[in-house]
Amino acid sequence: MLSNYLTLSVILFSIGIIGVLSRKNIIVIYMSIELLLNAVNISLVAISNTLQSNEGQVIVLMIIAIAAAEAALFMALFVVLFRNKRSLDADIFNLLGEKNAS
Amino acid sequence: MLNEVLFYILSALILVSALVLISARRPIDAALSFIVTLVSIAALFALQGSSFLFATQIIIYAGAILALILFIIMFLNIQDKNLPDEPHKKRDITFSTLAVLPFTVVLISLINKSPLVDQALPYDLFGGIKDIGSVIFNDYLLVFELISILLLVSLIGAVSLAKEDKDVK
Amino acid sequence: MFGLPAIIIILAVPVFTALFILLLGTTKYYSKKIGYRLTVITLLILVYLLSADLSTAHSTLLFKELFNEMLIYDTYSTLFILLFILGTFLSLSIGKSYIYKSDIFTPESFSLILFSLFGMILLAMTNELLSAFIALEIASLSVYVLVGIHHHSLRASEAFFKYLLLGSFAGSFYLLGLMLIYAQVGSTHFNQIAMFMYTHPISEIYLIVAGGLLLMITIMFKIAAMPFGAWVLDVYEGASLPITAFMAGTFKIAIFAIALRLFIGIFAQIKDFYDPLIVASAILTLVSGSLLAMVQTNIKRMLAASSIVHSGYLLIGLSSIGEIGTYATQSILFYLIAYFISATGALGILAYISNGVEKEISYDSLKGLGRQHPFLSAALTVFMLSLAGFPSTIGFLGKFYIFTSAIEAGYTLLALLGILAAFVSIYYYFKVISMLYFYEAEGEKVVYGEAYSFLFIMLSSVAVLWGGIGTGLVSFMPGANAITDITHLVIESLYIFSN
Amino acid sequence: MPLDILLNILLLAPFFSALFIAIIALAQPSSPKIIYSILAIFAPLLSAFLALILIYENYFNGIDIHSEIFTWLSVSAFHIPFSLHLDALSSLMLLFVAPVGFLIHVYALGYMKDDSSYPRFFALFNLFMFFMFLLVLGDNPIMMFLGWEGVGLSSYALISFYYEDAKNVAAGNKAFILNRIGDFGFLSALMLLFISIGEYGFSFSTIELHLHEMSAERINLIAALLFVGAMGKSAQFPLYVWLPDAMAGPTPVSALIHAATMVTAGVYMLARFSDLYAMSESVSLFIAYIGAFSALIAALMASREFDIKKILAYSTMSQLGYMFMAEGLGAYSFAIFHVFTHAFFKALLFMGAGAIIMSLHHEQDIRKMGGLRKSLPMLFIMMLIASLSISAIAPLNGFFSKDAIMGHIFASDAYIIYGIALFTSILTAFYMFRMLFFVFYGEEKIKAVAVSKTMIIPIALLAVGVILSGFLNVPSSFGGSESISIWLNLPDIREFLDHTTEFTLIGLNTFFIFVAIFVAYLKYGSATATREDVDKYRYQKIISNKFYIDELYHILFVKPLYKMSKGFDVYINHKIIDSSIHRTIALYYYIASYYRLIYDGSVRLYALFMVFGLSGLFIYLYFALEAM
Repeated sequence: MLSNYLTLSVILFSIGIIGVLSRKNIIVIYMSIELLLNAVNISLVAISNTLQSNEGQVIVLMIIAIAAAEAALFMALFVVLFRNKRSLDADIFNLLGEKNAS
Repeated sequence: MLNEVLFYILSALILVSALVLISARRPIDAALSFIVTLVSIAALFALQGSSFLFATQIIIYAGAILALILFIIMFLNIQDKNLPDEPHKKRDITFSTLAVLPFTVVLISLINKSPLVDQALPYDLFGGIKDIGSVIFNDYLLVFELISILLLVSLIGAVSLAKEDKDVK
Repeated sequence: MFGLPAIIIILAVPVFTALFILLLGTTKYYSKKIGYRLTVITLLILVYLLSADLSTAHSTLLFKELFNEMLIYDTYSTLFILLFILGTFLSLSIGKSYIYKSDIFTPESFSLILFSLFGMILLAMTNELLSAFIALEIASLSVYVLVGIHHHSLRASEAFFKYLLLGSFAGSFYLLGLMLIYAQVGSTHFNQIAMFMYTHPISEIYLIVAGGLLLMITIMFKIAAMPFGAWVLDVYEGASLPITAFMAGTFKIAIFAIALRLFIGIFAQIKDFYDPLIVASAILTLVSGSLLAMVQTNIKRMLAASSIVHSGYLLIGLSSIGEIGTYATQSILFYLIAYFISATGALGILAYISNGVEKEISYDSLKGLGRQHPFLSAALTVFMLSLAGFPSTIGFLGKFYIFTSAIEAGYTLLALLGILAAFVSIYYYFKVISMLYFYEAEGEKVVYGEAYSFLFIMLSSVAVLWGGIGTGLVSFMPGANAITDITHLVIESLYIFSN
Repeated sequence: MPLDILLNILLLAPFFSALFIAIIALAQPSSPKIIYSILAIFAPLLSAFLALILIYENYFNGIDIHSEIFTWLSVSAFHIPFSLHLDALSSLMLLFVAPVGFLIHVYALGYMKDDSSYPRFFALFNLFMFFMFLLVLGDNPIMMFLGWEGVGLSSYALISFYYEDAKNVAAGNKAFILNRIGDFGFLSALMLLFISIGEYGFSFSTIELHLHEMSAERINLIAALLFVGAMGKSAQFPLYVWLPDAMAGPTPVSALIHAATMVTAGVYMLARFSDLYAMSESVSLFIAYIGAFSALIAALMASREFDIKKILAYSTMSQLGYMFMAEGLGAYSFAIFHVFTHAFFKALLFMGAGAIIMSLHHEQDIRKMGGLRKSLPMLFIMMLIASLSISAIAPLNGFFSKDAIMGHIFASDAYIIYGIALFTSILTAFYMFRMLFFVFYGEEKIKAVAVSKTMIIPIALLAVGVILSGFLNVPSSFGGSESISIWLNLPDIREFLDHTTEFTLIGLNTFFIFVAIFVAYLKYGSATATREDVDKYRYQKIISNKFYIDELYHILFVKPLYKMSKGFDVYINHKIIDSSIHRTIALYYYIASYYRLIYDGSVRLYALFMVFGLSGLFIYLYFALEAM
């Protein structure tokens, strides 16, 4: 049933959000964001299947491409951050916050 | 019926591996469990008969993107000592779950209230490469073109960010 | 087919120039001067081609068959595209001084600016959810990279990190929303979604309501509405000044291009649902923006915080749309125009003063500037007055329209809060003015270069005043009333049934 | 070019001239003077030229020119256009404002040539011209008010022009504050007017159409409040005390704009609202009495004054009194005609006085002057012409306008007013010739320096104007056609005297005037005259001290106000308002200093806020949908 797929999507999406919120390691955060996109994909394919139209699958394809585009930037980000601070801890990058503003 | 059972097995796999992903200490472990998630999702696609997406998911996601992640992890040579200390990980996970819970619960209840609830999936074989291709090039040509520019932009961005500058002056 | 050749050129030229600069950048013939000039000339050509289409209300589906009715070219999009191009042009022109002196502007950055412009242009024209998202992503990704292009600077890379991470996070909500809407409607075209909602009772469109909410989250993230806009201060501070001006002035308008189309077009019927949320967000945004702006010592951060407050004003306008329709929309459009000139000008002056060096500009460093550089200080004063909403500047008219539309819509208390926020804003904007005029200079008089940048600073400050007095004395220089006329046409064009 | 464009140019030329002068002076303080001179002179020349063209069109072709420049304010029903309108009344005003303004500019080139604040002066001066045009040409009371305030502002700046001296700044403040009192009346009247009939539109013509919809009481109230405004601007009793002090400005150019141009704004305003005043007889009569009283006390004070500029200032006030008498008794076109003639001879007198002051090294006390008849013969002749004109000797212009007013007063059976007017007229001749004899007769005390040509030529041109301009409105008793009165077409009350009475009155008046001149000659001009004017009697002392009005004001208003303000300052301002503002700011800072902590730069925290927002939205959604 379609609702099962949608529910699975939502739960997976929530897990992704939890990953983004609770982890400090930027690579894990990134993978959690990928999880969000995959959660959306699951449902889109299911919907496309129920509607018997291929549009949903095309959207999935496009989302995969978007994920790839973001992936490229994230890879660059890892390189830049690691080169600067030898660490991928999200919490040590707080030079700009109010704490240091004045 | 078999489809239903398979769906539940795959869902369980997806969710468990996702949970492992977000709680693993070392990124390499997370990446490996992410592969499980992605492959399970691909299997879910296959279950619904969309053969092309099954292949794409395996090739691009599990293959390319994850390979990239692993490559980066290796390339940066992240040691255990470079990993952040996360003494409050369990607490953080609990609190974030509480923060997200309203969203999850409300959205699931809405889904179950909507008329989509009892639509069954036909589980036919559909979404072959030919069908998808014709939809892309008939209906989604604009999006397809835009995607190419998006990829170009991210390519330029990634290169200009990650390169060691010799010529920037 | 109205203005069709021009719009094809407008779609194609930025991409081709971007690619050309990129390729040229790999050869020895490239120099920063060439890259800059190519970009600016491209923008000028685009302005020339487009401006004629602003005089009538028109609406055409672009390449209806080929693109499956996904692109719509109407006066609405014309106005926004023109604003994007002008905004980019103004940011670059005022920032010329900075760009020439600093060494972070590679050929890639020019082409990324053009790509970002291209994304925004499509965003204003798109008529479908997925292409809107991709257009938004093109613009956003370019801006992410532009923020972090100075990748040896810790600040820039940290800003890039935060923006990219939170931006992708927010973007996934959009996709979830898209999925929910697609699940219910079976299509992602705006028209079909609107049609679906028109033909179905409210109980059957729960998922669309939820999906719309998720789309709204992404929009609110991008316009820095609280609680989704916490990134703004850090990212604006980390980016180099011309890019900050570009983000604050131009990119923010682009988000409104899609937001207004969504709220006037698709979600008009269920906007009552969203109104309390927008109001709540507006209140939160105004309050936290004001609080943050007041305690800043770094002027760039102060402007970033105050840009949150301006988003709050715009949200007030957005919440009024449901009740009184076109007047509120007009007031938002007017406010956007007012804000874009003032903010670009103010940040541009900072770029001009900082002289291409990444240094913090605190209040103290402006001391005595009024005596050393009377014209520059006068221009900065004008921008500050306009941002604070003082009469006889364009910012005053903008606020005036926003607040009156809120009062007409029945949000009197909200309008009062807005006025209160404007009152508080006098505190931090006038602090700048007082630094300019009431203190003795501490350092030597610095000679700033690039008369070209200076010229555009002066021109935009004159525009701010001219727009505020609002006059048609000289027929070829449109004032405030001309802007009002244009906004009228723009809204009219949204209701033209396009074939 | 279309006429409305010309009208716009006429209005804007001085504005842009002022703007450019200011910009150049700021950007390049060392620019050569000639640039300013060209800029300063070109705009009024253009305006004067255009004014003549437009007035020609209006007079001969009967074209009313309307120019809607832009919509100033438009909030739902509230619609105020920024538009200009040139009809007969404003044409007549333009006819002297523009050319006289231009001549003053030329004169000022000579007068200010050694001043270090040359550009500031001309920027302000051109700004003044702009606002004066706006006042005269505005199509609705709001625009008129804008010009009204604008002339007040620029004249304030001009009075305090030499701000190094605290006395001048005080004079400027005095003028500004007293004008504000008047403005308060004006503004209240406008608000009342707007509330009553504003929904039909607010141009003068629509107001006129809907006047009858208001109750008589309201019309009276509006008329009275408007007159309060006119009192302030036109220096009538009791709001006149600023005018003599305003002579502190750059001698005598700013004095001239106050006395010859700006102060007539009140008269013009009453004429603009003549339909309203025609409906309000009691207020009109009150105006006539105020005018008569002001004319009388001003003439009395002038006869005991020794500062040449102040004498002229009082005479202005006195002449304005005549205009208000005329308006109060319903002779609007005569009043406006007197404004017109007055501008010429008063401008001539002020320019002459300025030239004298200049040639005597800034000496203003007439007791220290004397015998200038020989060294400055040209100036003497011209001053004589102007003095004869202000004393209403035929056939100079002052005769025609003043005589028309006097005749009208007599014909309206207002004999008390007529008595005052006649007495004032005699006094006028006396004090004018007193001044003339002091300055030009007797022995030369200070050696006069020759006057520059740029100053003499405008004076000579004005003298021609004084001689000729009276013939524009020759009354019917002299075989004229009263063409100006017909052109203006104001709601005049026409009272006709038979010719014998009229000629008797004129003869009587003229006879007394000659007697007064003769007395003045005996006292101050003849070889045996003592030329001393000490206060022998008590009444003289009272007059010399200006009836102690200033002192009275000081005790009645200034002191209590000062004490009250001081009390406010200490108790309310410092103790309550200031400290509460400081406390609010401190509280705000306190809150902000904690609030900012949550923006500590951690990206996860920012993401958490977003998720809070997300969950909040969905909780709301749940309840909202439940409630459906």
